[in-house]
Amino acid sequence: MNTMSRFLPQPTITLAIIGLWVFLGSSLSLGNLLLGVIVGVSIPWITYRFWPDQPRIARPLAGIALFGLVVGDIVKANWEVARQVVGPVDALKPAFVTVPLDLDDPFVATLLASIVSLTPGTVSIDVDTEAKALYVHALHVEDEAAMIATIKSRYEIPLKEVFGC
Amino acid sequence: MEIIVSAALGILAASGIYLLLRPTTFSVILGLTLLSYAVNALIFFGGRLNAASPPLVLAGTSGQADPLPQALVLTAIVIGFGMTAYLVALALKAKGESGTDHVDAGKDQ
Amino acid sequence: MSHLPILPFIVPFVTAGLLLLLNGLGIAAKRRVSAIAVAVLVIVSFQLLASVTDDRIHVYRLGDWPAPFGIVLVADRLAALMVVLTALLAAAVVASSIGGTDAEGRHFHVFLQLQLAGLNGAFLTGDIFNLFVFFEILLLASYALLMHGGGLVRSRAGLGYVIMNLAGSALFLIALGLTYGSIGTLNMADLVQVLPNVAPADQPPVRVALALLVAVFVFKAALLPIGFWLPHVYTAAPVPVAVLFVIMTKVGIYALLRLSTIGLSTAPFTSDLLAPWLAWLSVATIGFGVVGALAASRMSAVIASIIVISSGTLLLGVAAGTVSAHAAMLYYLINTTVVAAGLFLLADHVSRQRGTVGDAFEKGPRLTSVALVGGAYLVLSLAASGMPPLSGFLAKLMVMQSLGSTNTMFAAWFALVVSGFVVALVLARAASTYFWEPAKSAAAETSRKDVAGHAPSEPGRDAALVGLLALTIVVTVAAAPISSFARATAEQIAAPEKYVTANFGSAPPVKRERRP
Amino acid sequence: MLTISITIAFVALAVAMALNLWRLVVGPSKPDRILALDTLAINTIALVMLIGIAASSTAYFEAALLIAMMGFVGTIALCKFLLGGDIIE
Amino acid sequence: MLVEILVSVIILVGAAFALVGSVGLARLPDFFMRLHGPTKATTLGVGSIVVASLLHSSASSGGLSLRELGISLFLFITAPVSAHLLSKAALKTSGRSLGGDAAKK
Amino acid sequence: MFGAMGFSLLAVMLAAPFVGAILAAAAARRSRSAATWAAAATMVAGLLAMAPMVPAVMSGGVLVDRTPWLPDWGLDIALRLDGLGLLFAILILGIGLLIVLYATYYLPEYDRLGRFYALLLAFAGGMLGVVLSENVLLMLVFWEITSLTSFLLIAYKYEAHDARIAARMSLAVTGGGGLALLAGLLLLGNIAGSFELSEILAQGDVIRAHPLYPVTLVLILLGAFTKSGQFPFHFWLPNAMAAPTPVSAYLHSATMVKAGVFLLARLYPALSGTDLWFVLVGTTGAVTFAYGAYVALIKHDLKGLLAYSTISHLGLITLLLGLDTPMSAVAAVFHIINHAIFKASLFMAAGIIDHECGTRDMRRINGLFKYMPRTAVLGILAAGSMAGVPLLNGFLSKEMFFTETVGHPAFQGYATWVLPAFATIAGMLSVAYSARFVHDVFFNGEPIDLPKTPHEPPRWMRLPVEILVALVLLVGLLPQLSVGPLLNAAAGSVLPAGLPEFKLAVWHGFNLPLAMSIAAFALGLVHYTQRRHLYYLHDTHAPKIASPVAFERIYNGAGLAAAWLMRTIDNRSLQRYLAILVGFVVVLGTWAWMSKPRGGVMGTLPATPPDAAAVAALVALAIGSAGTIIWHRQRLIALIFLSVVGLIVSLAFVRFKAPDLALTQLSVEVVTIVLLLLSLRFLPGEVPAASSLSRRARDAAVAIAGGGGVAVMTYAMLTRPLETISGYHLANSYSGGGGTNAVNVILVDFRGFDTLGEIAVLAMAALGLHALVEGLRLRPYASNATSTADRYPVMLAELMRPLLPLALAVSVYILLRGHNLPGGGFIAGLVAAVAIMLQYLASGIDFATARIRLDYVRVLGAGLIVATGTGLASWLFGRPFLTSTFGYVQPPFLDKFELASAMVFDLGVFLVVVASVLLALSELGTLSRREESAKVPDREKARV
Ligand code: NA
Ligand code: NA
Repeated sequence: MNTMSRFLPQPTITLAIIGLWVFLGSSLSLGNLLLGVIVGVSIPWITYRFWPDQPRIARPLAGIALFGLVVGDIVKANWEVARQVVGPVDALKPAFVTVPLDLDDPFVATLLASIVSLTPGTVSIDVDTEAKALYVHALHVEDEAAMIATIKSRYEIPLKEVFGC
Repeated sequence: MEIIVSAALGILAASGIYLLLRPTTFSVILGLTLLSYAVNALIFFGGRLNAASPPLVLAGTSGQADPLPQALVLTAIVIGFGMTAYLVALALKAKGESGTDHVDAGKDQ
Repeated sequence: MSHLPILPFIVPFVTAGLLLLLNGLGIAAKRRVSAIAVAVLVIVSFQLLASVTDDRIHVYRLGDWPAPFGIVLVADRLAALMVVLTALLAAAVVASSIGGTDAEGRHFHVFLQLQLAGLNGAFLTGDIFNLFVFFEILLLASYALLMHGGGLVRSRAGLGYVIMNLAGSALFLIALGLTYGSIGTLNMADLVQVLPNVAPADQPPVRVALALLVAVFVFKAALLPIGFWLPHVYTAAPVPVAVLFVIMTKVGIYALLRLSTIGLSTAPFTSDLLAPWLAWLSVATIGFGVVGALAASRMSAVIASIIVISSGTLLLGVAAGTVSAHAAMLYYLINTTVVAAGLFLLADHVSRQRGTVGDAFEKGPRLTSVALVGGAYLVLSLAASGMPPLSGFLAKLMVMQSLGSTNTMFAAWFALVVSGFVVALVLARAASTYFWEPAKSAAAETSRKDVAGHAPSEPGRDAALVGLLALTIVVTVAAAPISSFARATAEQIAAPEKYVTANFGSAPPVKRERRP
Repeated sequence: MLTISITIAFVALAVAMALNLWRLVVGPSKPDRILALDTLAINTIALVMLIGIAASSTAYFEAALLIAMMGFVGTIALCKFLLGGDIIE
Repeated sequence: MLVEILVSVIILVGAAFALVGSVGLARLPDFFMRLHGPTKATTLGVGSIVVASLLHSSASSGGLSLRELGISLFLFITAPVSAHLLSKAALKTSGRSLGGDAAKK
Repeated sequence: MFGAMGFSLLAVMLAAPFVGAILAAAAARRSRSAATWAAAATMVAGLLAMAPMVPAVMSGGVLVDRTPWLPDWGLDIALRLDGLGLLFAILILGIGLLIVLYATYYLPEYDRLGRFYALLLAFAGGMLGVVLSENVLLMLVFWEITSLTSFLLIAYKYEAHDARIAARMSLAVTGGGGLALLAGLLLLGNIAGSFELSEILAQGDVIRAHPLYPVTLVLILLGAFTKSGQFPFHFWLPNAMAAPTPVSAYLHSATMVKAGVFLLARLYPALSGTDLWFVLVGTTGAVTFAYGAYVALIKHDLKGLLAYSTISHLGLITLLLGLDTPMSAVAAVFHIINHAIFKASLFMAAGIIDHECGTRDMRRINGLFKYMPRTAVLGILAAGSMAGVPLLNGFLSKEMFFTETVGHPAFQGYATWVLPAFATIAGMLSVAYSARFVHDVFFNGEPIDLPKTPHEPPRWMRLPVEILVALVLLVGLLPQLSVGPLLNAAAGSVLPAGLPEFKLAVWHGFNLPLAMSIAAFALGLVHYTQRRHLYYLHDTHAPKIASPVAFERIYNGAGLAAAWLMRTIDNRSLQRYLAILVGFVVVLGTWAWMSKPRGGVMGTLPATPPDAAAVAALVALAIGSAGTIIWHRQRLIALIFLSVVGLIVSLAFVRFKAPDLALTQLSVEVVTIVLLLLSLRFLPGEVPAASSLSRRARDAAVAIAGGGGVAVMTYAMLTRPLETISGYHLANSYSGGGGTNAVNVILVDFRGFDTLGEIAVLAMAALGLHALVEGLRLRPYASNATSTADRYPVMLAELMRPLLPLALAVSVYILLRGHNLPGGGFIAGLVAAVAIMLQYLASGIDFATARIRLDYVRVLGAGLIVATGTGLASWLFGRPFLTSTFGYVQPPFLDKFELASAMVFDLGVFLVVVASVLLALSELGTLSRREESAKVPDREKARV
C-alpha cells in the first residue's frame, strides 16, 4: 500500500491525466494510451506535494449526478442572466448574501463556491472556511432566505455526500 | 488588407516609440514591448498575407504560410522576452541604486 | 570532417553550460574551468587562423543543411582574425578577473564564456539572422558583465546601455524583416546572387532594408550621432569587462565590413549606400572622441574616447571601401583592440595604486610599481596616440595612406592627425600627473591603504597587462606579416565570388518560390 | 448554412468584443477593466475556434487552449496585484 | 448535413450567449452586477462554440475529437475563480467590506 | 653600390645609440661612471661605424640601403648616407660625445645617470635616424622619436612644475608639427610615387608643378618650423631650458632644433625654387631671425638669452634656405655647422656658470672673469663667434649671408636695400646680445648675492668647451682646410645640380658685406649700452603668451571648452539618445529610398481588399495602443491595455496562419505581464509629472515619423512579390527533418543554431536577473495585504492544485507533438512554467519552492548541455554540429512512432525555458524579503 501510494500518489489525477491525454491526442490507440499512462503516472510524482490533503471522492456516482444537475443549472442560469441583462436594469435588486456553510474541507467549499458562481443569479465573492461562510453576490434577490436554502439543499448537501464529509 | 496591416504596424511602432521616449523605465518597457509587437509582425508579414493554411506539411495541403518568417519571429519573441525580463530587473536595480525610476537618473547635472 | 570552424563557438558555449551545472562548486573550480576553456579557445583560434592562411574559406553547414537553407558558418581570413583577437582579449580578461573581480557578483565566468560564444558566433556566421541571434547573445552577456558587481554608476550606465541596445535590436529586426520580406533569403552569400537580380521597381525597399542594417551596425560601432552612449558605458564597466568590451564596437564594424563587401558592393543599386554620409559622420565621430578626450577627467574616459576615435577611423576605412583601405583598417583594428584593452588594464593598475583618487587626473599617491606601469604607459600611450615608432603609428600611416584617394581625404587626415595629437597631449598630461607630480600629502598615501583590500599587484592582472604589452610589441615588430595578412584579407573580402563559391560550390542555382 | 451562421457568429462576437473594449476604456474601476480584459480574452477563444471551424483546421486548438490558460493567469495576477501588490510572495 | 445544422445552431446559440455576457458587462450599473454576465453567459457561450468545433472536427475527420472539451472544462473551472478574485479586488479597491453581511463574521 | 658593407655599417651606426641606451641604463645600476663610459663608448662606436663610409661620401657618393618592411605602405627600412647626413651625423655623435663627458660632471652626484643616458642616447638614435633615413616615412618615425625623447628629457627634473609643463609644451608643438609633417610627407610621396628620398629628390619639377604642392609644402614646413622653433612656434624652445643644461646644449642648440632646418635642406631639391617657398621660408626665417635676436637681448636668464639667440640663428638658417640662391644654401649649411659648434660651447659654458654660481640670472651674475678666467675666455670666444667677430667661425657664415642679401633677385630696383638693411639690423641685435653675454656675465662689477662663490669647474668639465672653442678658432682661421670638404659634401647634397663657385676664406677684401658687419658691430654695441630702456618697455608691455602658465591655461581652457561642448552635444539623456536614434534611422531610410528615384511606395501587386474583421481588429489595436499611451502613467491600466494589444497580435497570428506564433506570443505575454506586475510593486503606482507639452509634441513627431516609416515600408513590402528560399523548408520538412510542422523543424533543425542561441539568451536573461537582484534592496510601495486570506484566496489555492498536474500533462503533450503540430519545447516550457507559476500565485512562493527543490541554475546548465550535446552527438557520425536524425519505431502491439534527435534538442529548450522563467519569477518575487536580510554585508553573501 505504501509502495502503491508512492507509485501512484494521486490516483484520481493519474486517471484525469490519462483521460486528458486521450482527449488531447484524440486517439484511443494503444500507443497513445500507453504514453498517457506514462505521463499520468509520472507527473503526480512531482505534483503530489502541491496538494497535500487531497479529499477523496467517497461516492463517485453521486458526483456524476451532481455534475449533471449543475450542467443543467448552468444552462438555466444563463437563460436567466440573459433575460436580466437584456431587460430593464432598474428592476434588478442586487444584494450581497452570506451563506453559512456546513463544510470543513476547503476544497469542497471551493467546489460549492464554483457551482454557485456558475448557477442562477449568484456569484461567489469569497469563501471563509474559518467563519464557515460563503459570501455571494446575487443579481436579483427577492427572498434571501429562500436563496440560501436553495444553495444549501441543491448543492451543499450533495457535495457533502460525494466527498463523504 | 495590406493597408490595414501596414496601418496596424505603423500604429504599434509609433505608440512604441512614443512610450520609449517617456522618462520612466516602466513606460520604456511598455514602449519596447509595443515596438517588438510591431517588429515581430513585420518579420512575420514578410512571408505575405494570403496563405491558405498554417505551415504544416500534411498530405493534401497546399498554399501553406511561409514557415521561415514564423520561425524567425519565434526566435525574436523569445529573445525579446528574455531582454524584457532582464530590463525589468535592471529597472529595479537602477531604482534601488538611485531611488528613482527616471531613465536619466544617471545625469550628472 | 573538420569541426574546426565551429570550435570557437562550441568551446565557450559548452563551458558556460558546464559552469552552470557546476553551480555548487567554489569560485576556484570555476576559475580553473574558465581559464582552461580560454586557453583551449586561444589554441583553437590560432588553428583556425592557420588554416585560412592559404586563402581557404571553410564553410561549416550546421545541421548538414546546404546554404542558403540552413545556417552556415563561414571561416575566412577576416572571421579567423576577429576570432583570434577575441580569444586573445579573453585570455587577458580571464587573467585579470581571477584576482577577485569575478567574485564580486554572480555568474561572471558564465557570462564571459557566453560573451565569447556570442562574439565568435557573430564573426563566423554566414547568415544575417543568425548574426542577429549572436548579437543578442553577446549583448545580453555584455549587459550582465557591465552590471557585474553592481553599484550606482553601473546601474545608471547599464540602464541606458540596455535600453539603447534594445532599441537597436528592434531596428535590427526591422531591417531583417524588410530584408527577408524583399529578397527572401538570409544567407549572406546568397545576397550576392539575389541583389543583382532585383527588379528596378522592387529596389527601393531593398535599399531601405540594407540601409537600416547599416544603421544597426554603425550604431554598435558608436557612430555619431547615435554613438553618445558609448563613453558612459565603457567607463562604468568593471575593468576586465571593459577589456572585452573593446571588441564590442568592432563587431559592428566587422558586420558592416562584411555587409558592404558581400552585399552592398555587389549590386549597382546598393553600392552607393555608404557613399556620401558615412565618411563625414566618421570624421564627426573622431571629432567627438577628440572632444571627449580633452574633456576627460580620468584615464578611463580617455580610453573610451580613444575607442570612439578608433571607431570613427575604422568606419572611415569601411566608407572608403577600397582593398587598400580595408587592409589598413584591419591592421589598425588589431592595433587599437590590443592597445585599448591594454590601456584599460593599465588604468586599473594606476587606479588601484592610487587609492581613492583612482585614475582621476588629480595628484595622488606615488605609484608603487613604476617599472611595469611606467613602461606599459609609455608603450601603450605611444601605440594609442599613433606616435612612432610603435604599431599605432604604422596603423595610422596605413589608414592615412589608404584614404589618400578619397574625396574626404583632407577631412579624414585632419581628423586622424588631430585625434592622435590630442590623445598624445592628454596622455602626456595624465602621465605628468600620475608619474611626476609629487604625492599631495601623507593623507594621500594612506588613502591607498584604505583600499588595501585590493592588492596593488596581483599576478593575474600583471600577467594580463604584460601580455597585452607584449602583443603591442608583436603587432609592431611583426607589422610586415600582419599587414600582409591584412591585405590578403582585404583582397579576399573584395572578391565575394570566393565567398559565394565556398558557400554553394557547384550546387545548382537555388530554387526560389514566389509568394504570393 | 454553416458559413452563414459562422458569419453571424463573427458579427456577434465582434459586437461583444467591442462592448468589452468599451468597458475597458470607460472603466471606471481597475477591476472593471480587468474583467473587461478577461471577457475579451474568452471571447477571443470563441473567435479562434470559429476561425478553426471556418478553415476546417485543428491547428487552432492549442491557441484557444492557451488563450484560456493565459487569460486566466493574467486575470489572477492582475487581481492579486490589486489585492496586495505582492502577487506571488 | 445533420451535423452541420447542429454545429450551426450551437454556434449561433454560443455567439448569442457570448454577446449577452458582454452586453451585461457593458450595460449593468455596478461592478458586482457586471460580473454576472461574463462569469456565466460568456463562459457558456464560448463553451458552446468550443463544443461546436468539437462536433465539426469530429465530423470532418470521421473520428471522435474530444480535445476541445478540455477548453470548455478549463473555462468552467476557472470562471468562478476569476470572479472570486475580481470581487475581492473590487472590494479592496473600492474600500468596501462585505457590507452588513460581512459584519456577521 | 656599397651594398652589404654599407648596410651593415649604416645599420650598426643607427642601432648603436639604441643599444647603448639599454646598456647605459643597465650600467648605471653598477656605477655612475660605468654609465658614462657606456654612453661615451656608444657615441664612439657610432663614429667608428661611420668612419669607413666617410671617404666615399666625401667624394660625393650616396650610400643607400634598403630592407623592405611594409612596401605596400611605402615604409621601408631604407637608410642613406650622403654629405648632409654625414655632416649631421658628425654633429650628433661628436657633440654627443662631448655632452656625455660634460653631463657626468654637470649632473649631481646622487643621479645615477641611467635614465639620463638612456634617454639621451635614445634621442641621439632618433636624431641619427632622421639624418640617415632614405625613406621619408622612416625619417618621420625617427623625427617623432626625437620629439618624444625631448619631451622626456625636458621633464628630466620632473619635480619642477615648469619642467613638466615645458615638456608637454614641447611635445605639443614638435609632436604636433610632426603630425603635419606626416601628412605632408604622405602627400609628397604620393606625388612623387615613392617615399624614397632618391626618387623624391629627383622629381622636384613634378612636385613643384603638382596642384597639391602648396598644401604639401605648408604641411612639411609646419613640421620643420615647429621643430626648429621658428616664429610663431618658437615659444616652446625657451621653456625647454627647464631641461638640464647638457640637454639644452645637445638637443636645443646643436641637434634636435636643427632637425627642422635639416629637413628644409634635405628636401631643398624637391621643394625649393618656387615663389611660395621663398615667401614662406624666407619670411618665416627673417621674422624669426629678428624676433629671436630682439628677445635674446632682454632676457635676464642666461639660458634664456641663449635660447632666443638659438631661435634667431635658426631663423637665420631658415632665411638663408628661403633666399633660395645656390650660395645662400651653401651659407645655410655652413652656418648649421658653425652655430652648432659655438652654441653648444656657449650652452656648456652657461652650464658651468650656472653650476658654479647657483643661478642663471644675469642681473646677479657679474664679473666672473675674475673667478673663472679660463671659462671666461672660452665663453668670450664663443660669444664672439655668435656675434660674428672676424677670425671666428661665425663670422664666415655671417659674411656669406650678408653677401647673399646684396642683390638678391627677389628684391630689385628701389627695394634692393631692403634685405641688406634688414640683415644689418638683425646682425646689430646679435652683436648686442652677444655683448651682453660677455659684458654682463664676465665683467660689469661684482656678483650680487650668489648662493656660492664661483670658481673654475673641474678640468674634465671644461674640456668639451675647450674642444668646441678650438673648433671655433680652427674653422674661423682655416675654414677651407678644416671644414671645406665636409661643407662641399654636405652642400652638394642640398644642391645636387652642382655647387656654385665659392671660396672659404677669412678675407674677401673690403666690400659691402664687410661694411654691413662693421655697421652691425657699431650699432650693436650702442644698442647694448642703451638696453635698459628696452627692458623697461618689455617688462611693462610684452604679452606673456609663451609662459608655462599660459600654456597650462590654454590647455585647461581647451579641456573646459571640451567639457562644455561635451555637455552640450551629449547631455546624457537617454530620451534624447533614443529620439536621435529614431530620427537618424528615419532620415537614413528616407534618404535610401529617395536617393534613387524609382517608383512609388505601392509595388506591382494589386492590393487585396480589407475585410471587416481586419478593420475591427485594427480599431481594437488602436484602442489598445492608445490606452497604453494615455494611461502609461497609471501603470496597471497601461498593462491591461498592453495585454489587449498582445491579444490582438496573437489573434493576427492565428488569422494569418501562424498557430505556433500565437501560442508563443500568448505564453510570453502572460509571463511578461507577471514579471511587470512583480516590478510594479517597487515602483510608485502613478507617475505624477507629465512631460512638457513641447516635449510630448517632439516625441509624438518622432514617433509618428518612425511609425510612419514602418507603415510605409510594410506596405511597400506587401505590395511586392517575394522570391523566397522557404519552399525548400516546406519541401524538406518531413522528408529531411522528420516533422510535419515546418516551423518547428526549422527551429530545431534547419535553423537549430538560432534556437541554441536563443535559449542561451533566455538563460542569460534569467542568470543576469539573478545576478542583478543580489544585494538589491527595494522598499515595496503597495504592500497592504492584510490577511493570508487576501494573499492566498482559498478558492484559488484549492482549484489550482488539481490544475497543476493537468497543465503539466498539457505541457508534455505540447512538447512531444511540436515536431508535427503547433507546439514544441519553447511553448511547452512556458506552459509548464506558467503552471508552476500559478502555484506561486495561488499559494505563494514559499509553498511552491518547498515543493520543487531544484537549483534552477543547474537546470539551466542541464538544458544548455542537453541541447548542445544533441548537436555534438552528430560528430560521432561524422556529421556537422546539430545534424538531426530520426527514425520510426514499430514496437510490437503498438503503433509506429517517431524518434527524432531533434526532440531531445527540444527537451533542452524545454528545460532552459522552465528554469529561466522560474528563476526569474522566484528571484523577483522574493525581492521585498531582502530588506530583512539586507543587514548582512554584501560581501559575505557573495556567492558566485
Ligand atoms: Na469568468
Ligand atoms: Na650681470
